[in-house]
Amino acid sequence: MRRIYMDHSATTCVDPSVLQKMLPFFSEKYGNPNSVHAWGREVRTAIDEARASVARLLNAEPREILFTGGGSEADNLAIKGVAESLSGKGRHVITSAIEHHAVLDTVKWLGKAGFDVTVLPVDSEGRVRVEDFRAAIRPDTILATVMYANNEVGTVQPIRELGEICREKGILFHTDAVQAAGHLPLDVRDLPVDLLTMAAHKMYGPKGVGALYVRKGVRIAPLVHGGGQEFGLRSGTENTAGIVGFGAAAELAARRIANGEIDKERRLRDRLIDGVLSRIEDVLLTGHRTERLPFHASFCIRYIEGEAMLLRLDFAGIGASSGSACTSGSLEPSYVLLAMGLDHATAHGSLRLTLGKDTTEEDIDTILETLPPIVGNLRAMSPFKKNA
Amino acid sequence: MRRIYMDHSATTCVDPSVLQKMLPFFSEKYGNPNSVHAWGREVRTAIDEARASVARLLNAEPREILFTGGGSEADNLAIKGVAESLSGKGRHVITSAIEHHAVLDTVKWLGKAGFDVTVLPVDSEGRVRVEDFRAAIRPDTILATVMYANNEVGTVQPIRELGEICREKGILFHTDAVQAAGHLPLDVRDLPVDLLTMAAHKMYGPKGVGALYVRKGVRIAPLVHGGGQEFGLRSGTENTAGIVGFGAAAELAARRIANGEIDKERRLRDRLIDGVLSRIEDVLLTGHRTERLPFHASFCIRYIEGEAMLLRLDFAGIGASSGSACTSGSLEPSYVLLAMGLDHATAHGSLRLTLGKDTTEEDIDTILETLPPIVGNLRAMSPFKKNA
Amino acid sequence: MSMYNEKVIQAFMSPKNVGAMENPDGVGEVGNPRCGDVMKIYLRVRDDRIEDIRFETFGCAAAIATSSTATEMVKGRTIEEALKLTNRDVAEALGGLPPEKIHCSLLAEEGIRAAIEDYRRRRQGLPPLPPRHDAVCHHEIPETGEETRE
Amino acid sequence: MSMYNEKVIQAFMSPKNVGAMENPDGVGEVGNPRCGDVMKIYLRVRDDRIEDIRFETFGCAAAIATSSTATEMVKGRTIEEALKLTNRDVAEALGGLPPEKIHCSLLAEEGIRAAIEDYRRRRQGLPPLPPRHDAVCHHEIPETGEETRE
Ligand SMILES: Cc1ncc(COP(=O)(O)O)c(C=O)c1O
Ligand SMILES: Cc1ncc(COP(=O)(O)O)c(C=O)c1O
Repeated sequence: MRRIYMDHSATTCVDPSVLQKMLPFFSEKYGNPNSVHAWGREVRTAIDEARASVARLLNAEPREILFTGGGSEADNLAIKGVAESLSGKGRHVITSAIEHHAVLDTVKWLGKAGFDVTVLPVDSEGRVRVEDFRAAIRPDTILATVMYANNEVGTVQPIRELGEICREKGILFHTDAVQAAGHLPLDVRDLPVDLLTMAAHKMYGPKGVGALYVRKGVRIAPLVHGGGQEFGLRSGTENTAGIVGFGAAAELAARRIANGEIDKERRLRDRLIDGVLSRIEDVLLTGHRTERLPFHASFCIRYIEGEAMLLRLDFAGIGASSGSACTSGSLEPSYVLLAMGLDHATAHGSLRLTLGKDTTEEDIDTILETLPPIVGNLRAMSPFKKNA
Repeated sequence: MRRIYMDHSATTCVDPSVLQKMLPFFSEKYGNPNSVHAWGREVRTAIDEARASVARLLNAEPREILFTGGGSEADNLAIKGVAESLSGKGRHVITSAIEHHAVLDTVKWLGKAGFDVTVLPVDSEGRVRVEDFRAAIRPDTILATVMYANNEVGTVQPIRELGEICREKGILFHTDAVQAAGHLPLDVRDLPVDLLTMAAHKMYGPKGVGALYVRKGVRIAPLVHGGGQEFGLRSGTENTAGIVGFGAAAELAARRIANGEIDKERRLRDRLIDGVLSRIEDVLLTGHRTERLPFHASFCIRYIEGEAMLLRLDFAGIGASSGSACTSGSLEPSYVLLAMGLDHATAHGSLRLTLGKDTTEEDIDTILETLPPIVGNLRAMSPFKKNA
Repeated sequence: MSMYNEKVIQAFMSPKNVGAMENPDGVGEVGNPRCGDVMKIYLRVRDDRIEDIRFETFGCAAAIATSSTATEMVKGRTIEEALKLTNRDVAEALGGLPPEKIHCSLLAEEGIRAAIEDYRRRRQGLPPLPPRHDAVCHHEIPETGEETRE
Repeated sequence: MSMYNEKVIQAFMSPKNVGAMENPDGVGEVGNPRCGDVMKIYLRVRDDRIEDIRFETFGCAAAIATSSTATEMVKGRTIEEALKLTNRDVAEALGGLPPEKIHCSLLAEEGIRAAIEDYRRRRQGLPPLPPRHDAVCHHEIPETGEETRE
């Protein structure tokens, strides 16, 4: 049985070419990049190169890229870092209801630490309304943080519009681009964002390394104090191999974007979406139909519950995910789907299938063969509706 | 020319056996450990095993080990985490003058955030005086943090005595054991510490992964908010390969300690110390003669400056380090050496040679041949003294 | 999610007693679609003995597995015996459940009790028990931090 | 530490004009051992021209390299020419220095000036210039965060 991994929003494999570049930095080029001697200097050079590669992916300057211990840490650093550095100027922060927990929980933590927080609602497709955003800005607003694209429903936010409002009002704008970076073209010279979060493991790089773009001139406070690495903003001996891997992944992503592979992915995604919608009754696509990540398909399959579907798919060799309650041990269904106005029972039936660079048309067809009988079988057990 | 790396306090190579265990977790077992499907579950198991291995090295329970993005982050988490969780109880924190910046700068940051901070002096061998420590404790003291062993001078602190005082007074005790873990036997069932920091890359594991031991029942607040990984105390997709590598490094360290390899290292260290002291005039050993890390030799070579020595050694194939000003771009010499009462000029001549598991007697002898002429040559240039 | 053991997986993948029943003697419906767990139990009773039992479940793998196992455990038993079934028995029969799934076994116990109550009401000529979809979602609160998300 | 270029390394590894001088015509000593930088310059002057020059330096590789290069640059020059030497000239001759090492080239410039001043004083029968070890450590403040430690 060919196993088909369809959970690339959760994490991706390290591309073999990326791993190849990382390998020398474990047991051979193992120096501490802060050391004076040759062992250290060769590693410092490699880190500089990786920083330049990640910068290039965003059209940023190397000096504007900080490496962190992951996407969540970069989100925390951006938000707490701005809050600490600008708390004298104001104490109001804006975010959206469908942010990743790394943003939402950080903003809520600020709320407990004496900040005012506005959490904006989203429409039924998961988009923040530009008018709401504009209306939320107050004289004491220092920061707005809205994700580039949502991990559960794939919706891409109107980041340019939101960023332009921030520019106009003179407040800083952070976007969590963990799902988008490496998959959509991003150009910070053109895009009005001040801080932008990335994670290597969502773009065929290693886990445990993230990056924060901080626009030149924007001052933030560090989260991790110490030796002063990463321009004083993220202390700690650098994760050399991880950073080198991130650099290689950024180069790979830039090539893929330049080669138009996004279009290929988008076509396969649409084949999947259309196939699911046409072959299964009482299914709805979650998120925006077109303003969505090119590799992202997400649904609610009515009358059945997500985890049960995942396990059946897993036994059929297909790795999928669900915002379903049960996957997290909580009984609440996805807060993202609820924020989009779905009722609880429907939200419990969520299913996310996220494609990767190696997903083939055959994979999609296999899924389209496999999923309907699983849904049928579980619906046959459901008290709500049978014989779908 | 055989190159001799003598900077194991700065970082170590990843042992090939450790790398071997990590390798499958990049491109094959790449699932997100929080995923329900098979890709995720196999990785979750590997993380559980690594946690158990690290716990075993300390005689802790797996539940007491949190993985972080490095030693510095673990220090920050321990200190800020306790401060946030206990700020209602008191706002006084004790530390020592010779802590690593990851501790010292974090405590100083607390100082700016409304905490009172006592920074204890050390004696000429770099040890905190137990009486000073006891006298510093106040009714509102919530935390003391004193490093297990110092990175610059190798001195091991009287952690048991300090910890016992903390127990008696009912305050939490953190120790930064980044230099000690994996090199000295540590048993948290026996040792009165509540929190203990480790870093994989100082014990033949990978860079970018650290761990914090948090004694059962001790509550700390997280530094990185988000998905709730690591028992809610360190969110973010786990650095799977790094964590697996840490587990493997912990097992390697446990074996090395059990095999008595520390004694071998200590003998080589003493051969180095005795050789340097006998072959070069006007040299002093920094740190304690016996209460020091088994792999750690550090000196001040009078009348010359550290960086110049390092570069000469580097060209002779020997990787060493110095707390010297010039290595960091600052003109102040090591604050550790100054805290031990050395004058500035002497402190500028510091040289650290830290042995590794693969250091041989021949390596030591090569160093003892190489160093004296370099010192002689630089002294010949020095306005202070010639013909050493 | 903690992992399910083999028995749970087996019961989930090949559940017994699945589906609606024509003209049942008692029906119980418990759980709350808000919580992602609804279980409907159908009984056929002869001589105070559960001659046949069926379930329909909307819920996770553990909910389906416990439905299957609980119905198997009471099939052929007297009403009195069936009422003694506890959620602990069900979880034990399954070789244990992850802590955050224990509430599923509670649902199975309650479903069977509700069906029996309905059966008794019908015998007394009372109107059938209405479905109880408004139940408070009862579950073990996971220890802080046990809950992780990607 | 930023890396040194080849020229700096070369000058550091094989410095010219090293060592004390017997009976010099002028001596200048600048820097501060607290800052890890002391430079002593010895001059022999004939017909207002620097016939010979020597240095002794306590300091880092850049301090030694700039001592060597600066002394080379003024050897054989007239006093007037030597006084025109700036730290920028020295840094340029070395193909550039890492930003945090620029202060070292300043020290070389100052050392030579101090030695010339001493030479002039002696010619006027004044007592020799005392060493100036109390100099404020002057250096480029590195940009925040440029400074990292292991
Ligand atoms: C004593 C001590 N504490 C903390 C650290 C910080 O660890 P890391 O650089 O891995 O974050 C180090 C090493 O750099 C250290 O030697
Ligand atoms: C949108 C978004 N933000 C942040 C994160 C957090 O990244 P990490 O888990 O690498 O810390 C993720 C993924 O988990 C994500 O999808």
